This record gives sequence, C-alpha cells and structure tokens, in this order.
Amino acid sequence: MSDPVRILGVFTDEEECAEGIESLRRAGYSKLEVFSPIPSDRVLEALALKKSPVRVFVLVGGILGALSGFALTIGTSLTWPHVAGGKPIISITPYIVIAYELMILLGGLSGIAAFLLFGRLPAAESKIGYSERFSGDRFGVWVTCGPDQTGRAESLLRNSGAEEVERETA
Amino acid sequence: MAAVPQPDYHEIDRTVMRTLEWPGWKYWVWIGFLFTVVVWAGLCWVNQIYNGLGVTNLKQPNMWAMYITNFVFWVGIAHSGTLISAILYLFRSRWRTAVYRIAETMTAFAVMTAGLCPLMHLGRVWFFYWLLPYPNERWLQPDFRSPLVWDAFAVSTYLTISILFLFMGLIPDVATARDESTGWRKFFYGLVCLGWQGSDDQWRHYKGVYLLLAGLATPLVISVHSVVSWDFAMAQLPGWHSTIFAPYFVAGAIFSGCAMVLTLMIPVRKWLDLEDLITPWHIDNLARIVLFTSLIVTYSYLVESWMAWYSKDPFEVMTFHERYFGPYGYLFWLMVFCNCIVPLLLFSAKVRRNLTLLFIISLLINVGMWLERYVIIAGSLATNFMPSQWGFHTPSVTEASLTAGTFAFFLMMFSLFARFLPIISTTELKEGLRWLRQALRQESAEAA
Amino acid sequence: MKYGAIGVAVLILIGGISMALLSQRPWLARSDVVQPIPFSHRIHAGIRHIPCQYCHEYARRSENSGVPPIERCVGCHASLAQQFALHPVDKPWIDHEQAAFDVRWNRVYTLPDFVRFYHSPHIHAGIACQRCHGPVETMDRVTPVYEINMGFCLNCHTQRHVSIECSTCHY
Amino acid sequence: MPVEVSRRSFLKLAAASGAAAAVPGCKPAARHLIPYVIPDDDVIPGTPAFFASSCNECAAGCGVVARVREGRVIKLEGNPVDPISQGASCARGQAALQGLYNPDRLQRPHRRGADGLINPIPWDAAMGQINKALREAAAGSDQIAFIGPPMGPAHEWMVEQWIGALNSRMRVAYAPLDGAQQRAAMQLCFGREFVPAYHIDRAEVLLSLRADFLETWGSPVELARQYAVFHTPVNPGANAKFGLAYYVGPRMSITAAKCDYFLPCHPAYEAAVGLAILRVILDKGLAHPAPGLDMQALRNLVAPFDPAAVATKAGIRAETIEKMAQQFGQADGAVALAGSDDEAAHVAAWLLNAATGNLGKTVDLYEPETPAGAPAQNLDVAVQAMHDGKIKVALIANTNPQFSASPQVHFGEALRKVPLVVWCGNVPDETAQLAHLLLPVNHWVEDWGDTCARPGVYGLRQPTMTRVVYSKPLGDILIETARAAAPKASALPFENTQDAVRAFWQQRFKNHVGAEGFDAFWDQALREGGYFTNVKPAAVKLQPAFSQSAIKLPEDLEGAELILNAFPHPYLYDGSGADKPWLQEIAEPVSQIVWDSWAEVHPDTAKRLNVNKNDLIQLTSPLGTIEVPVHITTGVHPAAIAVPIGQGHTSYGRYARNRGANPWAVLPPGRLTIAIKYNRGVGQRELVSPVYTGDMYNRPIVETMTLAEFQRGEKPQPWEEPYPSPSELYQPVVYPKHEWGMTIDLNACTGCGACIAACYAENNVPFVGKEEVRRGHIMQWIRLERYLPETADSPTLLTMPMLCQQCSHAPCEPVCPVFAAVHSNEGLNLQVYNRCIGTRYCENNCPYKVRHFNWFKPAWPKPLNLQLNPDVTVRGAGVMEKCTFCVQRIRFGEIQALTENRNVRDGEIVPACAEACPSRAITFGDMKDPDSAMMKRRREHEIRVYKALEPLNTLPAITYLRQVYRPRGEV
Repeated sequence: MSDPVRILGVFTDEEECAEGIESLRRAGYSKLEVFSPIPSDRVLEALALKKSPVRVFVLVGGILGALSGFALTIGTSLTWPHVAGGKPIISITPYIVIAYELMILLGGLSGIAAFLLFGRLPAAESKIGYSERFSGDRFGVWVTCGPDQTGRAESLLRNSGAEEVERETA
Repeated sequence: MAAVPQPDYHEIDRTVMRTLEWPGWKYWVWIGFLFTVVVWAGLCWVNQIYNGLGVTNLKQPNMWAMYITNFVFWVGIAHSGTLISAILYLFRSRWRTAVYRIAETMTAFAVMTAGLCPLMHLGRVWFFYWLLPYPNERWLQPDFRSPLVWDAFAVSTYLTISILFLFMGLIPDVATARDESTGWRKFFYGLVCLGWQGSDDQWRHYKGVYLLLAGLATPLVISVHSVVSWDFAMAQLPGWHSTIFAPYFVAGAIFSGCAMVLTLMIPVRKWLDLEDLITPWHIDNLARIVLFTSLIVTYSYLVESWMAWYSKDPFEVMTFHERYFGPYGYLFWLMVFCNCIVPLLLFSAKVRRNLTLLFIISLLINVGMWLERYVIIAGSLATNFMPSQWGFHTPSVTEASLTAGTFAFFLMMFSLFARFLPIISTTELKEGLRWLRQALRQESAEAA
Repeated sequence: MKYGAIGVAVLILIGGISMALLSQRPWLARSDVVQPIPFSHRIHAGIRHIPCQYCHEYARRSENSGVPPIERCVGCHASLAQQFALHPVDKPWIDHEQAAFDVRWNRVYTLPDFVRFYHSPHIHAGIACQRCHGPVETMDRVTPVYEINMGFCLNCHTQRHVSIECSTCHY
Repeated sequence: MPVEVSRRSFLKLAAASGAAAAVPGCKPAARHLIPYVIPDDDVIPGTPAFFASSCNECAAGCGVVARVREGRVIKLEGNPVDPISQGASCARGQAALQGLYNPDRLQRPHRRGADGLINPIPWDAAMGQINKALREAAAGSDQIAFIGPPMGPAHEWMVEQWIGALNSRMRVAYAPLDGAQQRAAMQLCFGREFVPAYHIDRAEVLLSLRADFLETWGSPVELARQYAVFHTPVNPGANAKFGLAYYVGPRMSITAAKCDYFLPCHPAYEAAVGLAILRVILDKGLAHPAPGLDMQALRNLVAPFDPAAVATKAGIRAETIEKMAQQFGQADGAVALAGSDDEAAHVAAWLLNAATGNLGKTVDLYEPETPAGAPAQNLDVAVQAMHDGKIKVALIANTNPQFSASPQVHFGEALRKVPLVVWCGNVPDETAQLAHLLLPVNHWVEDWGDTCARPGVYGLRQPTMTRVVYSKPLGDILIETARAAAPKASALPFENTQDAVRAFWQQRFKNHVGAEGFDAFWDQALREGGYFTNVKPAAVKLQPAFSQSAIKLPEDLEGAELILNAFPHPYLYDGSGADKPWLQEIAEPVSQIVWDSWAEVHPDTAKRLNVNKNDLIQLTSPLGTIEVPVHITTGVHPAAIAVPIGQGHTSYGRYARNRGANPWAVLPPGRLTIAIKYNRGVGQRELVSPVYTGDMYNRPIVETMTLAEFQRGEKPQPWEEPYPSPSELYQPVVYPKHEWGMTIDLNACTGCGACIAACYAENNVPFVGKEEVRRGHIMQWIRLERYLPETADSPTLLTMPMLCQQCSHAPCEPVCPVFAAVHSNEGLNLQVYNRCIGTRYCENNCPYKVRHFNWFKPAWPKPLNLQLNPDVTVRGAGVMEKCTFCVQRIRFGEIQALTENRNVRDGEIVPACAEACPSRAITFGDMKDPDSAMMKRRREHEIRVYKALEPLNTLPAITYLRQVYRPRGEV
C-alpha cells in the first residue's frame, strides 16, 4: 500500500459542507476530519459521529459528587459528634444540600475534564491541516484516502460547493 | 428605507474583533476611576479588619445589614446570566445568542463580587477557610447543618460552574480572536483557548459537555438562590422565617439580574458598536422577562403580607406592620415603586423599544431590588422578638465605601473583560445567523 | 505556556510554605529555651529519683504545676549538702541576696489564652507527667517532645473516654 | 459557697504563676516563671484564695469575700457568714474593684506648686511637711481639722485619739447622705438616737415614704433580701400570702416600681400622707394600745391631717389613704419606712410603726455603741472655723464636700483660707483641687479597718492584696503624724494600722473573748470577716410629751410651681460611684439611661413647659443652676422634676469628669428638694439608653399573673396555642450527667443590677462608653429587660434579668457554620471564642438577643486590667460572646469534685449573677437532680413557672417564675 493522501475541501457554507460530507460518506470515504468555526449540528449529523462519551463522565462524576457529599457530611459529623440546636448528629435533610451542590460541582468538573481529555486540550501545537480560516468563516473537510481514490473525492468535494480543494501528502 | 444589514460570518467576526482593539484613553480613565474606588474600598476594608467591625454602623440587633444585602444582591444579579445562557439554551431560545455572553460575564463577576461580600462581613476574616472542610489536627469540620456552609458550597460551586461555562463558551471565540490577531495577543488568546481548533471531534465533545453543563447549571442556579434565601428562611426571625422564600428569591434574582443585563447591555452595545448584533428585538425579549419576573415578585410581596396577616402570628404581623409603616417604611414603599409599579410600564411595546427609558427603568429596578434585600435583612432584624432590643441601622462611611467598592469592582472586571475578551459569542451568532438575519429584517420592517 | 504553569505552581508553593513558616504558633512548646541556671532534670529526676511533684508541688491541687520555690532548692543543697555529698550551691541564692528574687525561668510549655489546662485532674487521673512532657528525667535541658496541639489533647481524651466537650478546655 | 478563708498574710504580687492577665488572641501568656523564695501557704498559683473583709462602699457595712488570684483581687462576693449580706452583694460593692484599680487613682503623693499644678513628691517630703505644719498648729487649740466620712469604730477611735493628741476637737464627720433626718426624727420621737434594724420579712404591709430601700436607702442588700421574702407569693389558693407594699413619693424609683402601688405624691406632702394614715388608724381604733403610748397626744398631733385635705394636696385619693390605713393597721406586722429629706416624714414613719405596735416586731432598735468621746462636729462648725482663719491644717480623707456640700455652706471659700489642706483619697476629686498636698491612701480592699452595721454585727476589714499604687493606709498617716507631731506622746502608740485595729478590737471585745484567748478570737474574726453575735434590741417607747411643733412640713415647697427632686442614683449614689465605668454603664433600672444625668419630667409638665425629649432645660434654684436633658416619663409627680445625683463632676477621673449635672450645686444643705424655676436651655443632648422601647407589645417575655388569679390557684392560659405533642421531629438530646438550669423568680427580682455588675467582674465583659452604647455596642451578658405597661390592670413596671437561656433547641447553634456555638452534654449552650469567625448569624437567630459581638478589641486602661479574671478568656475583636452560666465556675467545681472523687454537690457551683443577687431571685442547679434547690424552687412555685418566649419552642434551661402582682388600677 502506498501512503494515504489527505485532501482538503474548503467550504463557505455550513449546508454545502454538510452535503459534501454526506456525499463523501455515501461514496465510502470514512476517514474524514472536519474543522468548523461553529458547532454545526448539520456537519456533526453528516459525519454521523457517535454521541460523546463525556455524558458518562458527567453522570459518574455527578453520582460520585453526591455520594462524596453524603460521605463528607456524615463522616465529619461522626468523627466528632457535636450537638447543635437539638438536631440529630446525622441530619440528612441539610446534608442533601451539600450533596446536591457537590453533585453538580463534580459532575461539571468531570465533564470539563472529559472534554479536555477527549478533545485533546490544551493542545500546544496545531493539528495537521488546521488553518486559521477555520475559526473564522470557512469549513475545512479533510479526506484521508488511498492515492487511487483522490480524484473521486476531489470531484465530490467540488460538486458539493467547496470553494477550493487541495491535496496534501501526509 | 434603510438597507437591511445582512451580516455574514466575516462581518460578525469583524464586528466582534473590533471590540478587542486596544482601547482609547477614555476607557482607561474609566478603569482608573473604578480602580480608585476599589482601592479606597480596600483601604476601608483594611481599616475595618484592623480596628474591628465597630467602624461600621452594624449593631445590636442589626448584625447583618449592607454587606449581606450586597451579597444577596450580587448573587441575585448573577442568576439571570445563567438563566439566559443555560436555561434559554436548553429551551433553544434563539435570541439569547447575542446577549448571553454579556449575561454570563456578568454572572461570573457578580458571583465573584458576591463571594467577597461575606468576607467583608466576617468578624475574623482571616479564618474564613474554617467554613470549608479540610483535614486538620483539631478534628474540626464545619457544621453542614448551617445555611452558611450551604452558602459556601453553593456559591463556590456556582462560581466554579459559571466560570467554566463562561470559559467553555469563550474557547472557540477566543480561538477566532487568536487567529485574527498577532504578537502577544495571539499568544495570550492562544493560552486562553487552550489551542482550540474546532475539529469535528472537539466539537462533538464540546457540544456534549456544553449541553450537560447547561443542564447542570439550570438546577444549580435555582439551588443557589434557594440556598441564599434559606440563610434567612432557616432562621426563626419573623420576616425571614418563610416557606416561600426560595421561589420568591429566585424570581427576584432573575428579575434583578435581567435588569442588570439591560443596564449593562444598553450602554455596552453603543460603546462597543454592537448595535447590529444586539438588536432591539433582543432587548425587547429581555424586557419581557423583566416584566414577567416583576409580576412574580409583586405576587410574592402580596403573598408574604397575606401569610403574615392570615397566620395571625403576632410577631409576624408586627414585623410586617413595621416593615410598611415603621422607620424603614419609606424604603419599603420606594422598593414597591421600583419593583412593582415601574416595571408595569414594560407592558407597553413602545417603552420596551425606548432604550433610554428602559435603561432608567432597569436602574430603578436595581435600586429596588437592593432595597428589597435591605428591607428584608435589616428591617426584619430591627423588629425582632425583643422589643427592648430593637434598633435601626443607618449606613456608615465604611459600609457605603465597601458597597461602592463592590460595584466598582464588578464594573471594572466587566469593563476589562469587555475589551480583552469577546463580549459577544461570535461562534453562536454565526451558528444562529439566520435567526439574526430574521431579527434584523423584522427590525427594519418595524422601523419602516 | 508549560513553564508558566510550573512557575505559578512554584509561586503558590513558596507562598504557602512561607505563610506556614511566618505564621508563628507562639503557643507551641519551644525547643530553643535556655534557662538562667544550668539546672539538669536528668540529674534531679533521673539519677536522684526526686519525684516530679516534690518540686512541682501544685500540680496535684491546682491549675498550674508551679515552679519550686528557692527554699526548696536550698533545702537540699545547703543543709543536706554535707550529708549527702551534694554539690553545695552557694551561688546565686545564698551569698547574693538580691539575686534570690531574680531567677526567671523561661517557659518551655505555653498554651494560648483560650485554652484552660488544669494539671490537677490529670494528675488525679494517673497520667504520668511524661505523657505530655516526654522523658524529662533523661533531659538535661527540658525540650519538648510532643507538639502539644489540640489533636494531641483530643487523642488522649478520646482514648481514655474523657469528655471532649468544647467547654472542657475552652471558655 | 464553701469559703475557704485562710489566715491572712501579705501576698506577693510577683507570684509564681503562669497565668498572667489573659490577653486576647494567640499571644502566649507570660514568658517567664518567677519562683517564690519562700512559698506562701495561702497561695496556690492557679487556684483562687478567699479573704473575708468588709465593704466600705456605703454605710451598710456588708461583709465581703475577696477572691484573690496570684496576689490580686479579681472579684468581690458577699460574705455568707455575715448577717447583713449573707453572701449577696450589690452593684456598687461589685464595682469597688474598679475604684481599687481605677486608672485615675493618684499614683504617689503630690504637692500643689505655686502655679496651681500638682507635682509628685516622695512620701518623706510629704509627711515632713505635714508633720511640721501639724506641730505648729498643735501649739494652739482647735487649729487642726479632720474631715472624713463616718468611718468604722476603729478608725473613728484612731481619729479621735489623733485629733485629741493634736490639741483639737475639729473632727468633722461628713457624708452627704448620712440619714440626718432619720436620726433627728428619732430624737424627736424617742428622745435619743437608736440604730434601727428592719425586718420587712416579718411584715404583711409595707409603707415607704420615699424610702428607696432596694437601692440607696439603709442597707439595700439586706432589705432587698427581706423584701423578696415579703413579696414572694406562697400558698397558691385561698390562703395565699403575699406582702402588700405602698410607695408614696414623687418619683418612680425601682423601689417604687417594685412595690405593689406607687402613689405619686407631691414632694411636700409625704409626711402629711403618713400622718393622715396615722389619723385614720387612730380614728378607726386600729392602733395597738401599748404602755407609754399616749393615744390622746397622738390624736392631737395628727388632728390637722384630714385625709381628704391631704389627699388633694398630695395628689393621692382620700379613699386610698383610708385603705392604706386600714390595711396597715390591721396587718399582722407592718412597717413604715421614710426616706424623705424632711424630718416630718420620718416622724410619721416612726409614729406609724409605734402606734401599730410594730416596734420590736418589724423594726428593732438597738442602743448605739459609739465609743465614748466627743461627738463629731458637723461641717458648718468646721466651715465657720476655717472661714475665721482658725484652722491651720485640714486633713480631708475619703470625702468630697466640695462636690456634695451645698453651695450655701461655702465650703470651698472657707477651705481656701486654710494654710495647709491635706487631701487623702483615691481618685483626685473636686476637693483635691483645693488641696495643697494630695496623698494616695489605700483603698479599703488594701486596708485594715472595721465596721459596725448594727450592734452585734462587727465587720472586720483586712487587706486582701498589696497596694496598687504608692499609697499609705490612712491609719498609718495618722499614726506617723501623731508620733512625729503630737505634743502628747502616747496618742497612737502603734506600728501601723493593723496594730491599731487589733489593739482596738482587743480592748473592745475583751468581754467577748472566750477561753482560747484573744489571738484565737482575732484569727477567727479574720477568717470569718468579723465577729457576729446577738445583741438584744432596746425596749423603746415613744416620748410621751410630743408637741405639735415637732412636725414641720417643708413649707418652702408648698405651692411651688416646680420642685426639683434630686435622688441618689442607684449606682453613682452621692457621686462617689461616678469614677467606675461599670456603674456608669449599667442603666438606671427605671429610666434605662447610661453615662449621663437627666431630668424626669411628667408628660403633662412637659406639655406645660413645652419641652421634648432630650431638650436641655435649666433648673434654677436660689443657689444655682443646672442644665440637664429632659426624659419624659409618667413615673414622676407632675409638680416635680426628678434629677439623679452623682454626675456633674469637674474632676474625679476620666469616667466621671464633665458628664451630666450635679444637683448638689442647687440644693440647700441636707435637702434633696427645692422649689426651682425653669428655663429652656440651648439645644439638645441625646440621652443614651440601650433599650429601644418600654412597650412589650404584649409578647410573652415578662409574664405575670394577678394576685386574684394566684388566689384562685389557676395557672394562666398560655399565650398561644401550645405546640401539639410531641412537638419534636427529632429524638430529644440526652444529657448523661448534668443538665444545668436556672430558676429566676420575677417576684424576687428587684432590678437592682447587682447581677450585671457581677457579670462584668466575673466574665471580663468590656465596658464601652456612652458613644458606643448609643451605637448599640453595649456588651452586657445579662441585662435587665424593663417594660413599662400602661394599662390599669398591669403592674407598675416589669423587670426581668435576661441572660442566655441555654436553650436545648438553641436557634443560635445550628446556624453557626463552624460549631463555635455548640451544645455541651451538660446542657450548656457554649460559645467557643477561639472557633468563632464572626458571622453573627447566631445573634440574628437568637430570639432573646443575648449574644454580643466584639465590635472592637476590648480595652481596660491600666491597671483596670488587673481585675480581669484569669479563668475567662478575654475576647478579641470579631467574635461573639455570651453568658455560659459561668462555665469556668462549673468547670472549676467539676474539677474540684473530680480531684476529690465525689460528685458535684448542689449549691457548690454558683454563677456570678446568682451569687451576687441580693434578693436571691436567681437559683442555679442541675435539672437532672430533682432534689436540687433550683428544681425544688420550680416545684414549689409550680403555678408560676414559665419560660421566656415559650411559643418559639426553644426549650430554655432558664425557668422564670411569673410575677404575681396587684393591678395598679385597683388602688
């Protein structure tokens, strides 16, 4: 096998970009990487990506947070049981507040952590193929394919409205 | 007929990036003024710490007065930011895109300011960390039954989540800014956006976590002001001890927060030349929220009084009687005027479109909502169970300075943010471009 | 960027450490105390087996244990010196009358004002002096062995099922 | 309280102790340990020693016990052995320590230079100058004057010896409130003076003619105790017993308010009212015929006092007078007390007591036991002599005539003619301003002496600590000068005051000394604080020949438009208390005003004069003018303007100087009332009070029940629907060993403020000054709740000591984020100062408002800090503080019990307030011990039991006993 080739299609329009991706995918191109300035639902749908695993992290973080909230409150109350106002040592009702807040805090934090982890952030260097345009007003679709499939990809990109198509040897 | 502006991605970027240009001298004079006020307040605070809280006019029985009022006020201000950014995000309200960054920035700085207020108020601020659980040789931990500990948890969670939420929104925008700028700015923005590039994978996780954060922030925001309200509702004091406090405070918080968004947005939009992005349509929508929450707040006032009357509890009845007709009566009626009567003007579409009037109304609401908290806090404490121990607080120079300091701090932080980080979310505007265009079209049609 | 983060971390660390160092805890027992007289607990309590409370006589009946009056020192060193072949002490208490009033022992153990510590109940409970003061009988110069902080007290109190109410020590 | 009174011995200030004055914050205690050379048997470092002595703050002569820690007195308590105080004390007695440690005490002898300023000089120089002057003056006769208050017998004897040896007779006994009218009345009624001892507790009916016996009149601690017995209702039901008290006088003092009926009376007619009552008694045949009681003479005497005529003049209804007479005459034991400044009222009181057969029953009279010798001169004689230039040396000791003598006496002018004026005292006062030599003398806490409250009660005073300043005992000055200057050799042949007092006692009690000899007698007297024995009262008869002319009503007041009614301030008394910040800061119980003087004006009078609250008014008598702010109150007769005595010092230390006005400056000698003219002053001065309103808004704070209800034996209805049972969501907290509690009887409470002063002393409560009180920063842990009900079916005034209720469901506790407010397993609501971070939430949530925040770092100007209790942390700025039932005493008691292997005994632990309370209104004990005195008291008075703000369900550990009252409209 010869080295795969990366082809870039630059779009100005979200819809055209999405259509381009869909046509590529229909044509069997699966190694696609898209840079977009907006979190476009269309583009993501077109890529038919799986749902992000961060939600699992948030769920687990949230559950852990709530549990740790109860563990913290009950645990500290038991280390040194102080009576205050005649309330029971383990006063679950107020502890719910703490658990609730910790649930949200840890859920949020683990969500962010998962995002950074999966999104490979912070990133010190640019990904190959990134262009400053892609944070502004251009969508960039990189297709990785065998050298023999380049022509078709290029034409598919052009047909969907890419304003320019480039080829790069990876 | 004026041409309908047809902004595209590039124009949006340009408009927003223009706000990040190096500001002129007027801006620095403004910042300098605010900084001076902050420094003055800081000196007053140092004096207060050094000499004791006796330099304020806090006294028996007004152990809490302006500092806690400021705290509740600023936490309340924070709320609308989360409402606009998170709740409306979940509801897919398209008009939020233009205003949500302003609101969210306001949230972050308002929570920060709010977090300072309890510190100002502590008798021994150097031990503030005893409020947090940490391992220590004394075996001592905070009492999780105390609403103040709930506060510490709620507010610090809120601060964390709202900053993260703000930061999440900022990432792609700052990436845009990075790519549009050069030199140290590029470096700085590069740091802030963590090297964001907007690949599909990143966006996938971004969208996932953003939605979930919005989902978490929504119950959070409701819990935070509920917890703040429980600072009062958990106490036995007539005028505080009330079951309706949580919804009442949350509504009041959103009310005051939206008013504050208006107060900030109307000048900012002019100052930073964002009239094309933040249209009267956006403002109109905000004004409707203000009107709606004002009605809730009015209803709460009525319910509160009704409950006092219906309970026939002599302490409650007396406290409310004093609230209306006692030495703080004038504050109460001023509050009613600001919070209940003035917002009724917003029923008129003309008023909602009249920015000057709207600005004045929003300022009055801010005053009214500050007074509401003051009347609840100082007023209820003033007429406590022991008639011999009643007393009425009057502000001192220190308290007034520190209060001014919180405003100056907030405005300074906001102003700095507005000129160094994107105050409008370009990404979301771009994403919602067609709604923006629609809004502009509608705007010009109405203008015609 | 990476270096920046490290820098910030180092700054925080340095700040924290210096805070910890600068925030003196003056109530802690001090190990750098030099006494005006080269008095040796090792000789008195260790070799001569003088019970602690012979000199610190108030320990069993008062809050303070008390330092021995000069009379107690002189009691052995002057009158019994010949008999027991003690090192006869003629200075500074006997020859020089003025100095007799001027012995100022430096405190080794101090507690902050908000801590009330009574020696008497501890002595009555049979707590050995060494439990807190360490093996004084082996020390020429008394230096603290334990850091006497709240955790130290709590540990012993819980072990012995004694009250750890706040008002046991703080009022 | 078991008092360990040890043999007195001189203490060393530099005691070997680690516990130096507690300083706030984390600063370590003393850095050095200084050993004794020879240990003192009495001093155990860290453990208090107790020394019995006798108080000298007023003439009552209560026995006290000084608590000494490491050589300094930190607290005074009543002496339980002493029959007068029986372990209780009063606010003035407690505050004596602030006189001892007063920062403005003269530090060393001073001489006034030519420039009028005083400069310190050595004692030798001072004594040399006095000796020289005395030697010269003693050459002639009556050239030396000694002006001092009436002192204890030993000192009186020493002065007598001294002045005699110096060839003079000018011993002037001067005290502004010395009961001269009472003595004169006794002269009239009985032909000579006796020493009265009242037994209010044996009476059923009490009539006070302006006698403020709970505050300043007679022996307040003793009388308050008796009054509490008299006025505590017992036997609920038809056989209820409850003393009936009337107060006739122009002003509602706390005594008046605590009597059942306060009858505002024109100041000129108190005597007339008393005599009208007597007339009714005689007319109705209620008098008790007794040998020597000439009924006809009495009838003639009271004939002019027709109740109806008197009633209109005095402002009291005739029916009321009749009713009072009826009740007074029929009672099994009644007592009339007079405190007016006119003799006639005292005569009326004596006649009433005598005619109803109460002499020897509710009043005992004793033969006075003054040592033989010439009676003391009064001030006028000395002033005349000074004025004539006859006096060469005047020694003025512990009295302040320049402040308190009437301007009519012209004391100052006369004194300026004396070549050498020697002032001996503590804080330099107005009289010291006129002295050439100022000598600091020992405060009574540092000095020897004795008292004789009445025959049979002989208090001994001993130094309980070494001197605070470079002072000398007054007795030593007398002894030394007598030795050096007297021509006669053996006048005072003693080493020092101790010797002299001992010798005097040896001589005086030679017949009382038992077989063990005088040394044993003396030691016991030192240990017990005196010698207490029973002396039979004298059998007294009215003087048979009693003429109409004996009764002189104060004519100058009759028909006067406005009358100044000066009254001794309950705490500042004649002005001598003004230098003590505690006494300045404890609010006068009725007006609740602090740090100032005021003019009480009736609302009608205020309308007539067109003055409002805080307006300055000028009150002008022929002798001068004073300017005071107006305080409008219904508690004063419309014809009178009541002004407290005690303020208006131009000297006398930083706390007294330039504060308020001095009514002595407008009063004639020996009088407290005078007709005045009124002028509007310029502007206002805010009268500062820690109290917002006197209206209780009908809340369940001070609860009451009428005597009728008590007689029906029904417990009053609760104020609100009680909580449904069970009222708790949670399991009740279990207290394993003790559960401390308190019972406070509101019928016994006299509002005297002794508890407040005791709390200041015990708990290192800082005083804050007038401005900070105005700003709501007062720190008192226990305060007097005072409410002024206005309806006819209410009592005159409601008072209630309000301190931390130690709630079982304390609202303050769960709101504290850091467990600084936390419950102990002994039921105490603790405040851990070092844990507090000052959120102040606890005080917001405290319904009783008994928590206090340290707004500033507290300050005690040196050497006031020496009074601080080393067992209590001094709180720094920024923390909350409050009452914890004197947890340091509880701990001390528990440790004591622990080391003695026993349980804590009931009554062993007493908080400072309960210990001080003269009327024994406060009882402390363990709620888990049903046999404790505290629980017994609750059971005995079951019908009256209630808790403050009970509907809040805070479950306080303090139980109040409801005040039973007679509705004031019934009179």
